[in-house]
Amino acid sequence: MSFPLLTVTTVVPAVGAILTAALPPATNTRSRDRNKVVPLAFSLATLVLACVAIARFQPHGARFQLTENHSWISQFGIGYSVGVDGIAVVLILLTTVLVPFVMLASWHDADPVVDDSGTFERNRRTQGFFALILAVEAMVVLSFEATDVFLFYVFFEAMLIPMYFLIGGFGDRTKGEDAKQRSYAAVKFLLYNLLGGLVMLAAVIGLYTKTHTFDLVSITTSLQNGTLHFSPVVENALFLGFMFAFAVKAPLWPLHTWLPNAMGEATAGVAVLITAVVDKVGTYAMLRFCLQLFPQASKTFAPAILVLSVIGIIYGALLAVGQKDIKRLVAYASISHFGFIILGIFALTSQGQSGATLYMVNHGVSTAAWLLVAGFLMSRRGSRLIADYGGVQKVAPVLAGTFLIGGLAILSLPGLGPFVSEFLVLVGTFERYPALGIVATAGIVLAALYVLVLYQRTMTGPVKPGNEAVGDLKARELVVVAPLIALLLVLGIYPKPITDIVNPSVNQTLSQVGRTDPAPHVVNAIGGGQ
Amino acid sequence: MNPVNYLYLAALLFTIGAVGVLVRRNAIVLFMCVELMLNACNLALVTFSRLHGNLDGQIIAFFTMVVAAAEVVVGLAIIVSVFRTRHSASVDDTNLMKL
Amino acid sequence: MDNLIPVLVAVPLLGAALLLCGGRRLDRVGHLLGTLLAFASFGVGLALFFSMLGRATDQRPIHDHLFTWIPVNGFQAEVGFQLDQLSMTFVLLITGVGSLIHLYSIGYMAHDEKRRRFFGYLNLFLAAMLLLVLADNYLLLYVGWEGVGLASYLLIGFWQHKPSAATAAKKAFLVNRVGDVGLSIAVMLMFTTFGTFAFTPVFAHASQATQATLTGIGLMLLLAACGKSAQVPLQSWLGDAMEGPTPVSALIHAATMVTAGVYLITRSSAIFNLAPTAQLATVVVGAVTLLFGAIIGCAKDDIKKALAGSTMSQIGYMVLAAGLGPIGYVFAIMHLVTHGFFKAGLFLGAGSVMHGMNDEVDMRKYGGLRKYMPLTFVTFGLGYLAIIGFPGLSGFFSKDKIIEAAFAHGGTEGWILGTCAMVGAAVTAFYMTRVMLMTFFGERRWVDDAEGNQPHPHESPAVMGIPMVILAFGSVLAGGLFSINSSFVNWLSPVTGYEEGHSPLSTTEVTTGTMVVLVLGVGVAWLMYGRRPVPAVPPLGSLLTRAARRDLLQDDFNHVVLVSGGSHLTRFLVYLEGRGLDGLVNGIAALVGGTSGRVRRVQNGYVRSYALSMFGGALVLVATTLLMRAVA
Amino acid sequence: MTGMTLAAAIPPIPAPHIEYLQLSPMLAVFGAALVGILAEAFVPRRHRYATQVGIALAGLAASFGLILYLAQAGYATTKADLAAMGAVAVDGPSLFLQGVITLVAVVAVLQFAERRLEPRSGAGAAVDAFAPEAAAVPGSDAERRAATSGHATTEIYPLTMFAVGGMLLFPAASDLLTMFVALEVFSLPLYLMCALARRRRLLSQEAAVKYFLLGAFSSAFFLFGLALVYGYAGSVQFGQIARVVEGTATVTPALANTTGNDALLLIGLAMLGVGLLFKVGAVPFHMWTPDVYQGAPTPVTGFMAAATKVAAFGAMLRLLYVAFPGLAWDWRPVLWGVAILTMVAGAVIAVTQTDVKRLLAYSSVAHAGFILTGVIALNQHGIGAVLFYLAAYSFVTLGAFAVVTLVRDADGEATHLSRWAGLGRRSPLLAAVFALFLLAFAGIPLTSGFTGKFAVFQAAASGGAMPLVIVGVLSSAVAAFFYIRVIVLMFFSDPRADGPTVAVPSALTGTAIALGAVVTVVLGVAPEYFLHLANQASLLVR
Repeated sequence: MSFPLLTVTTVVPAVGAILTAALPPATNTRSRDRNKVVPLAFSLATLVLACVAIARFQPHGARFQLTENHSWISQFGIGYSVGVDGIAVVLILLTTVLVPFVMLASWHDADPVVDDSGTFERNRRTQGFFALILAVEAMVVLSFEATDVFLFYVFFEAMLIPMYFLIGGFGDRTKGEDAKQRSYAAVKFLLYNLLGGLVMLAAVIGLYTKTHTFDLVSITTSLQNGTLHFSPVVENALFLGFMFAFAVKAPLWPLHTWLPNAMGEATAGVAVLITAVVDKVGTYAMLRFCLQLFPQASKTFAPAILVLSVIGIIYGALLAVGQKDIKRLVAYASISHFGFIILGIFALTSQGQSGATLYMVNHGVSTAAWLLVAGFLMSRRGSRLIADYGGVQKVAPVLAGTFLIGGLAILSLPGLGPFVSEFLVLVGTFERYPALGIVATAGIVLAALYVLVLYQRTMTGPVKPGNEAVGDLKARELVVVAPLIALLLVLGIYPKPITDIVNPSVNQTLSQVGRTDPAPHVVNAIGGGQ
Repeated sequence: MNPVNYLYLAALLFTIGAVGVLVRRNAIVLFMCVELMLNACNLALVTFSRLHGNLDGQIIAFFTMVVAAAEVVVGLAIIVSVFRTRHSASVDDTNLMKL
Repeated sequence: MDNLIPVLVAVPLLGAALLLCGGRRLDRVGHLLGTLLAFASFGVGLALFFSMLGRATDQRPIHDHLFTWIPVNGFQAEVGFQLDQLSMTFVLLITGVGSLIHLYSIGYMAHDEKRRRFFGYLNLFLAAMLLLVLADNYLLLYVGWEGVGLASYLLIGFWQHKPSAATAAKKAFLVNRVGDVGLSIAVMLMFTTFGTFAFTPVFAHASQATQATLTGIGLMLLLAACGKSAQVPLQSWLGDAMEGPTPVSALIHAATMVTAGVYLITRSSAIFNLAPTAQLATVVVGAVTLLFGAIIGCAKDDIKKALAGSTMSQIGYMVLAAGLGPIGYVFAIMHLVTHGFFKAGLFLGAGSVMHGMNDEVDMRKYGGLRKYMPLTFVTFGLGYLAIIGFPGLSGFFSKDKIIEAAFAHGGTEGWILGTCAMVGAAVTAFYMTRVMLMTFFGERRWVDDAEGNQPHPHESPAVMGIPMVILAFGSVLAGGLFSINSSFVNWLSPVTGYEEGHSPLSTTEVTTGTMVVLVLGVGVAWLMYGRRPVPAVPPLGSLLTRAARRDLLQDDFNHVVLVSGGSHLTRFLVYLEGRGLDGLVNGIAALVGGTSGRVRRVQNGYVRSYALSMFGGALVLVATTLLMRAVA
Repeated sequence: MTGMTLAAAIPPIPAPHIEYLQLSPMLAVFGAALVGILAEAFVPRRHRYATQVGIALAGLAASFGLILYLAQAGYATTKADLAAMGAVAVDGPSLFLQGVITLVAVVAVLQFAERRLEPRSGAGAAVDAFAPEAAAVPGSDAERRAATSGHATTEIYPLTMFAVGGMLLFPAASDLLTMFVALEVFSLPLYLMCALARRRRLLSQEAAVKYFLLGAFSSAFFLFGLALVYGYAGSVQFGQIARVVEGTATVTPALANTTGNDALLLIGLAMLGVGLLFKVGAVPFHMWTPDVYQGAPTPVTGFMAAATKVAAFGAMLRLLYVAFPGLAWDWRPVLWGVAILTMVAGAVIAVTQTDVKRLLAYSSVAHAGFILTGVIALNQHGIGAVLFYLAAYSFVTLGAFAVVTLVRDADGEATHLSRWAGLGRRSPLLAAVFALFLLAFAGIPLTSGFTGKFAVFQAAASGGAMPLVIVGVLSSAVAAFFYIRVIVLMFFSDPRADGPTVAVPSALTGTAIALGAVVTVVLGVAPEYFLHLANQASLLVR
């Protein structure tokens, strides 16, 4: 019984959430900052644990490592079994890296109101905010670790609740109509994902009636050695049940409409949490569960899903161009990017899937960088409308510069992380479906369009009235942005460490699905087509 | 005379009682209709008991009467208190709660 | 010695990093640092050049593999450099001209408070451009390719507070993106075909690929080249790119970046040689563009835009040459280099003029400047003579070779292409003469600028003058040097391959031809702008002129079809999103709510109706139970 | 009742053999009830409250202890058998459900005993949620006098005991007559208890009338069904009925002529079904639920909603699984229909409700549908799942209604949803607990509601009722909508100036709510033990 590293990695933030929630309400600035430093410390501790995990991970070792298996609800063959493969461990690292930045970025988003006499509004708003973030982190990490379908499902669903309160409870501090909008967005988020989850529940139950266990490993092995076999009808039905839930979460066109509302109404930090962390669970689950549990069905439905995701790429980008609201623009951009990720997953080539995994990481980091800077800008003006901004680069050059870099990452400029993943995805798709690959490539032009248009409208030109007072980035904000940008550069110039971790897992997944990369038409110039 | 006819009669009574419940307004009458249904059941039980030639049916009938009596006690208590409040025994007046 | 190659790229990159992240504390030394580093990398370039000369021809290309960039199973992207004669040529051009323009900019940007950033961008450009020409595989080339795009975006939009500049920058980046799509598709095609996209193996196995594939790759590469090198149909951005500071126009939009397309095609000679269709497309693009650009050049009154048109047209020549195959590659590159010298010189001259005229760009407000800025006049004049192909100057050698090669292409095509090239030469002579006359000759037509202060034309400081002089020397001598016992051909042919073209016309005939059209062009120009005074306000002019003033309506086309069409599409989609997808969902919700509201009414509060529902339920229950038995 | 023919000569009457030990849990409760009545008669008024609460709790505690003892002694598994001449089955399901019911009753009694919420009477006496003098006409001087003098209807406790006794017997009843009697024994006191609200007495009385009339109506159906089945089988003992249905019983010539007639059997079964479906509140026999739940005093509603469902479903399981397994092919399709109708109607109608208690009523209807899917499963898992679901559900319900009693304004509880706006800002803790209960109702993972739902759906699926599962899943999506709506209202809408106050309860209600919350979380996070228990207890004796 070795040290239960993975369990600890998810328990630490959970405990942190509880402790934070239990902290007494702030009465002065010191106690207020204490209420924020404690959760931050916990998130950093989690990050350390994640680093240990990735250090302990042997890329060419067993399929799942650092595993722990305990019986949970034996009646239904439900176990508490966790373990990570290359994909999971990388995504856990991403999550744990992003959460501290999100916390720092939304440092003042939930501060208690201080009236004129300097007395603090006595409530646990601040603690609640950070506790919820930690709770989400814990659940996300656990759902990345879970190798038991039921365990995954439980936290896949449960994480909706804290997210729901984060979206609905902590938007921009405005009453009245905006508050209504916000709770509408929160409800929409919850209902969409709950519906998806419930459909998945039916599929989960259906799966159990066939397998009588929820343990991913044993199911896949018995699928491999033929002791377990789904009839095509059953397999397709179950696949669709799972896929529906993940496609809502991811989100895949046309199930995406909750995302713009949610991201538009939430604070920038929470929006990042949604798109960069929580939604990744959906795409990850496609890789982990859809492909491994239902290889045949995955192959059957792959073309349809690919078409949807290509539509999503173009559609999302076009709508992003048409937005008037910065956060909604970012949301549609994300929809377009999720299109790429799903494209890579279901192209069923090693380039595609490694690219998709990398893409999840890069999209997380780049969106964080872009949206958080945008958030800093919006927090200065308290407006989300593009039209309210203009000529900011004159008054806040550093802010403008970082915003541009974030944007360039979003449009996947070579040298920055996203380029690598996007190109891998495109190549991976092109190998098998050239037409789709070419259409998807058009997405990179549109990406340039919405990024540069946004930059031009907000940052360039003469300083628009109202923006004269916009200050440049403060120290705290630089601490948030600088590392993210550095990370983008590293990911863009030397992604090898990550690909080395990811590749073996991807190959195993593909071999489970029973797909191999198409060999080059001409004999491979560098010694045989892998 | 064929005992089966008693069954038909019982069914008839039961139906009359049920329909009575549906058509009458006065709570007391409603309640009497329910009693009629119970008695229809008794008749059926006794008949079956006769058919089977065992006593169970008749014994059950006695139980039913007791239960019916108890029901009367409770029922009248409630209906009377309502009557005293509203000065009407029409069940259609008691519809504050709806939808 | 070889491991100096990364240093070439690293030095300016370091400069960019320092200057952009350094913050205000570097403001006072930033420009010097940037220039220094540019020269440093030029020095490294020279060192490498001489060590290359020291080696036997077949020993000259050297490779330097740095590290594995993206390893995914079959997909192995490496970061490795390849320095052969072709890239060497570019290295020297880029770093050489680049350094000079850095030097020039010290003076030109002296009064700009964001000068440090400007030099940062310039260094960034150098690094990206060097990466582009040094990469030993297409993906790494793609990095440099987009890198120069970024630098160009930043520099065109350097004066971001000017909306026009911001727009121009965005336009340039977007149009280039369209080209980039071509490049990335080409790379994908290579990967699926050869399992790799490194130069050596791809070229080695090109012959095994199907004709269709090769044509596809070729056309995609051509599309990329069109984007970067402002060839029809993707040329529209170059004119607007003149919004950038003049040194930028000189370095990026005349001497180096815009010629990257030519480099790409020449580099991919192995593929183009096997794909005649792609080659045909290339020559057509080249021919069309050289006329297109020339015509635009004739109509523009903005000195920089006129020069931009000329650049477009000159690159058209190069592309044409490159499309001709082995008989053309060498001359494409040769013209590229010479053009690098004289066009850079011309732009610097223009910049110097503007510098003296309160940044006035309208040539109709110049006139008679030769007295006030003699040095500029002389250098500009030499560049002018070079570009129109005055015998003995650079342009004469390089351009004539291309015209010859065009004829040598053979058949009707050859005649058509040759004629186009000839006509192009005539028009070139015309519009360059026009520029010359309107700027430096005739009477002064100066007007006060917006602030109402009188322009005081004066010679630019030495720091600006020296580069102009050096470049003038280049424009005069380069061509000659290259042609002395065809040294340039021998230098480059091992990489690009070279065959003697068999022109239906002899060299002398071609030369005479060019001379005739040259004189013709100059003459007409003199008649129109030399003899009569130039009207300060442009006359309406012919239909063609008006069209040419509007870049031959390219932008209008883009606007109508792409811009407004696109915006309509997006607006429609936004509407659809709200009404369609969301509407559907909300509709379902409303439906449930409505049903609920209606069903609720059954709960009407009457005991008897409750009883009724029970009774009915009982009946249904009984009935169905019996029915089940009946059915079963 | 052993059958004896008239023809036989008069033999000595055999004394029936009664297993008092197995019946002791029920006897304890009934005993408590009787003692309670005596106390009502002899104990002076000012001591009655304490005495009655004491007696009730004592009786329940004793009963629960005995149940535990019986379970320990193996009467749930190995020694499970029929008692009292086959009238009562003492087996796993009985003991499990009886245990649940007694616990529910304990919590309910605690709430009945709550006297901190209502303002003190004129005489300064603390009063509870029940009418000072049920007989007095609302608004009359008599009532006012009774109110000021601080009278209390302490009869509520003996009534509760009788109801509980009946409920204990109901799921254990092993012949139709006992079942009928048990049904009436627990129904009649409930009718009365509904009428005893201190505030809004008109509503309370109306609820009582409706509940009573419809209840009597339904029990008439039940009785007629009983008669018909007796006519078919010649016996009301489940085992015997089952044997006759299967045709394994020795058919006397007397039986032969009726046994041939399946119509009797089927109609009888259907009518028995009506009686039971009415009690569980399944569509279309549900229409009493909202009105009664709204009108009855909230503590009673909680008790009713929780305990009645438990008892009724227990009885249904026994009836269908023990007496009529042979007819599964006849009743399953019908129940399919009822289950689907119940789930969908319950969820859909609830969407537009504006009163908390009515909302919970409709949600209970929907839940009846979910439980039915487990009943339909017709396998071991099904029984275990239903048992577990009932346990989980009853505590959530109790907790939810207990919370409702705390949100009050000038004229009693503020049950209109609009009054709950911004409760989360006012008293976050209470709102959070209520949110927890709502999430459990909605079946969000890590709450007992989810585990239960998963269990029944899983059973149904393995029983080949996948379509039911899908309908259930979709309707719970609809249901989720209105639970969420309440949460939104509590947390995201601004509190109203004239909003209700949240009364600070005494330890009694506090315990009730806390217990509800704890059970909800424990059954959600670590259900293993309890599922095990339920599965072990899922063996019905015949």
